[in-house]
Amino acid sequence: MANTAINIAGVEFKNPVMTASGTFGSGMEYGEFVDLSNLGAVVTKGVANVAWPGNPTPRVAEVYGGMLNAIGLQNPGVDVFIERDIPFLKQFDTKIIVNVCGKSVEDYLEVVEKLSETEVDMLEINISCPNVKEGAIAFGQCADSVFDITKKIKNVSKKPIIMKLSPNVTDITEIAIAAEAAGSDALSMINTITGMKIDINRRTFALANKTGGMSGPAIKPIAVRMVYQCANKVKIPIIGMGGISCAEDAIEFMMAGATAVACGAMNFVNPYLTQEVVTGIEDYLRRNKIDDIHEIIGCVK
Amino acid sequence: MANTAINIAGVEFKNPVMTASGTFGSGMEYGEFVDLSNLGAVVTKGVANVAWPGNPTPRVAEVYGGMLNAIGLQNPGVDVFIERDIPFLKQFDTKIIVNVCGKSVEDYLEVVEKLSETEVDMLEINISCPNVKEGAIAFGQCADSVFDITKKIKNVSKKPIIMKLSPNVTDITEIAIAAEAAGSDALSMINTITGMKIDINRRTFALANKTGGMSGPAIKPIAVRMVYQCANKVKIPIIGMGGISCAEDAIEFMMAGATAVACGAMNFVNPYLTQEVVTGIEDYLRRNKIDDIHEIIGCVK
Amino acid sequence: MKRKVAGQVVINEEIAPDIYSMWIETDLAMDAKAGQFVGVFPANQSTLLPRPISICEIDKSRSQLRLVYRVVGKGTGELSHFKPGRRVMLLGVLGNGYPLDKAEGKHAVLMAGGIGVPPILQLAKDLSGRDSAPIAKDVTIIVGYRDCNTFLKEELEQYGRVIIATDDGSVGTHGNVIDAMKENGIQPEIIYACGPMPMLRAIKTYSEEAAIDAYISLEERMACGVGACLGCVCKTKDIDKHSHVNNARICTDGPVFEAKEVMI
Amino acid sequence: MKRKVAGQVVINEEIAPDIYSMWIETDLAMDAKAGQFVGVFPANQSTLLPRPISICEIDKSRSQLRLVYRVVGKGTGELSHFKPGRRVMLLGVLGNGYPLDKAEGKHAVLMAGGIGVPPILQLAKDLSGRDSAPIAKDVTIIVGYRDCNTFLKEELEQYGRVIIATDDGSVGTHGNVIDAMKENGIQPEIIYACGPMPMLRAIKTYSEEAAIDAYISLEERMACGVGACLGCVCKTKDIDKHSHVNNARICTDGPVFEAKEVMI
Repeated sequence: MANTAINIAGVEFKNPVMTASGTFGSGMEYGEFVDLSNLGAVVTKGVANVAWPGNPTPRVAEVYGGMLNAIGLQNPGVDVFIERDIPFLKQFDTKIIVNVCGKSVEDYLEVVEKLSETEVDMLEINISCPNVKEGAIAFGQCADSVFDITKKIKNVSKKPIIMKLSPNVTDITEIAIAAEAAGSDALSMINTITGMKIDINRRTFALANKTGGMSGPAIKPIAVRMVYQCANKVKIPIIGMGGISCAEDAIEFMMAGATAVACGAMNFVNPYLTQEVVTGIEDYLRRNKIDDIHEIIGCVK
Repeated sequence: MANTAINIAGVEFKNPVMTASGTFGSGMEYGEFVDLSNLGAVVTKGVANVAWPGNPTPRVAEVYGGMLNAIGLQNPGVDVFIERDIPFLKQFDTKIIVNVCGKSVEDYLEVVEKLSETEVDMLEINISCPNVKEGAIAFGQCADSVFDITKKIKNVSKKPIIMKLSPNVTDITEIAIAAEAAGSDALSMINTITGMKIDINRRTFALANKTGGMSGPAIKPIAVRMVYQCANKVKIPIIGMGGISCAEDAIEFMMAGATAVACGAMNFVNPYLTQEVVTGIEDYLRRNKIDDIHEIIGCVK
Repeated sequence: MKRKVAGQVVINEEIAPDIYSMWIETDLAMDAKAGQFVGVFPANQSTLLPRPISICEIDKSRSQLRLVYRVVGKGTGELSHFKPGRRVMLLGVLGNGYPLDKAEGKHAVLMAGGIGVPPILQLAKDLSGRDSAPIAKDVTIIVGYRDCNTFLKEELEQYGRVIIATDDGSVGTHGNVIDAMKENGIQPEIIYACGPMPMLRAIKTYSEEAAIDAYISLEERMACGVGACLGCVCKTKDIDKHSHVNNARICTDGPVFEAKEVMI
Repeated sequence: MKRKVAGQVVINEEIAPDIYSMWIETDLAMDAKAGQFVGVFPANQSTLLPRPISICEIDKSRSQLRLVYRVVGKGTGELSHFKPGRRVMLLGVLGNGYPLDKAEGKHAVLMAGGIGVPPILQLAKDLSGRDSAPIAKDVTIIVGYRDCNTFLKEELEQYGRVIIATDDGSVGTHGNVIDAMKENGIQPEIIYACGPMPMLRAIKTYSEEAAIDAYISLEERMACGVGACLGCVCKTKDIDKHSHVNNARICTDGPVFEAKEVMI
């Protein structure tokens, strides 16, 4: 069988298939559908220093080829997470990447410091959530602030870090370059794109938060473009995501330059998706007589 | 019947339904399907100072809920346009808005000066096409350059101008504000979003140009969000567009703050679309006992 | 065990204006309980997420589920055109369902309104013991409709006394289900309910004042249906077990909640 | 007059591996000519644009069009599952079609390869005068296939001499249609062709050297199909009438071009 293992910042993943933060909880719910041990990594829902209640409902809305969400990073806080979710995930033979969110630099640093003392494998730093008022996306839309927060987190983190980039920017390569320059070990992209839906009969917004983050197959071409642009500008590995609904989509991201991929909103449509992508990539490699998945990473220039 | 007439910069449109530049030629082709006299305006394909050959093929690709195009603004140049297309359009009882493109400020000014002497009603200035190497989008992604080019065009134009904005920016309201400050009479948004598609079997880009502009229902939530954001920041009218496929979509844009709307890529799917949107808006107003279309413009806050 | 499976439409017919009744053959029927729901996937790929639809009846002997739904948009509009034999993709079984044992030996009053009526049918069947031993001492069913299109009324009558309220007064009490309860002097010992939010709020208030247990089924926009996305939350009196922020997940902690536990 | 209309599938069957033949009842048949095409809209809404498919046969008496297509992706895959009676949305009739009058009194050689074979069937019928007065003096049909799956061969034989070339040599000439023409000593007075680009290039070269008129049908990714979007252009020797930049629109100026006019 072809080699599907990839390495990011010294962490070895059995395959490049991960879960996109916020679409897979901490794996408990989808553990009923897929064996988490078959995945490259579980990337958890965002965790803050304290519990966050999130936004009012409605928090989700359907759009053509995808959805909008404005969950607002509801989470139990890092202490509960460390006590409950990490032991759960450690039962499986998969890597654990914890998504970290905050409203201030101090928030991020507190979470990073606490998680540094645990058995998780990597930290994904969410500086791109469009649905919370303070912090989050504000950090991620300007190269200088990305450099600054990346540097500060890198200084305290004992785990390799992955900066998660927002697509809501003029030139995502500037942001990627800033994150790399500040020491980020990898990048994940893209977070959701800010969208809006109006219910013309009720004459109101479909989401209580007015705007929400758009995900699903509708955004895939934008995500692939951004992965391609960044992969040609930075040397650190990229975890590509945005609307992946099958192995072919995952391969498209990898050919554009992603070292790994994450399945997001489409888990909601196909709860077996992550497993099917793993198998589908293996099939593609076999059919095309490719020995090592590295042959397809960035192969389209 | 409810009033559907709207006024933009002193130009009276019988209804708010227009065509999105580049999807409707100069109206000749779709004149076989719809009576152009029933439309608020025909917005033409981009016209430059000289003929442009456009990009190599493939120039179009399908994506989920939409398409990518990289036509590259193929056009016969303003002289042929004035001689051939304007007389054609003058046969109909509709307004004529000419989309103007260029590779340098001088290119734009030359076209604007020539069109100023014709019977067209307004000029839409394309500073947001993602598919040409020089000019176009480069002008449209930075507030300062938008201010500058808008000011220069406004100085020479004898027609009201509409700056057409790119969604490929961090904060579209900054661009909108700059265009307004420089004297733009209206805004149209959004142009296409840069995307990419890779054919994993041929291991190459689906488009010869690698990237293309994404349009279709997939981008509608992003477009509605941007129209809403800008409508709450500028006073000049907005022509909203991005994936409109039915009257309900058009109404959504108007409730978000658009004074008029344009049908784009979905003309390719439903060549009767523009006419159906006109009728559908009238039906909605009647069903909801709304006397004047102005009641719905920006009614969702 | 939740799963995504292909079911097959057995029958799909309009039983009142815009209200459809669909029987689907699926082995999810073997796991289903009254008050649970399934996610029905659209065939047209313009939208992707499953539509949560409550289970109206469960026929384990035929391995069939019945869904009664109102056509409100593209998704349900499409569903209404599904013909017998057609494949339909389902996610299920979702949610907790009604706690039947709470009704033991009591006069159970089932209250439902509009498209909240369907799940009450299986519940009435179970509590009245039509298919098994009776659970409740007595079952009264109070259902509210917009008008004279009192769908499922005859079927409900097999399982208890049925009292009707209508918005337009064309049948039964002119008013809501609480009005009908009072008009008919019904004294519940336990309430089970499903329907629009104003009705549920009224039931919450009534049950708290009367100190009666009430179990209400809530609705909210959902994405995953399995508790992962945190889209469909409801404020709760106590901290929730997932995020510890008093936000229960309707899809998994619910859709049925004790009325006094939720802030609606 | 181009229009978007609903047609109805009459029959849809696999005639070779992955090659399907579909007859559709549609009044577009009344306007159709050999070498034109229709846009077939996907039913699944994940993609939206019409797929351009060439017309294989036209039956005006029954108001039916025949499309013979290869299943290559989701769109055509879905189409292959359409059952008789099913509605199919069509945009048509599109393109210019083959100029039949150019063959008057001549020995017309029809060359086609792979999924370029279908449009040649109606053309052969028209030129040979099966349904009307003969146009060409003689009709020879040279068709190339990958292998022994020589779909439409028997039908083509009704309208002229058929010569086969196959990539694998399993039937007829081992090689392409030009090889087959030479091997059989065929001397065309006019060529009509449809097929893959390398074949069309070879025909262009041959026809220019031999100073014979050749009309070739081109393919390109399309969006609108009606000449508005400028997606499907082809470089031409002379300036095009639309943009004056030597870019003809395949969907409207073509798909049939005189070989010497296009730079392929």
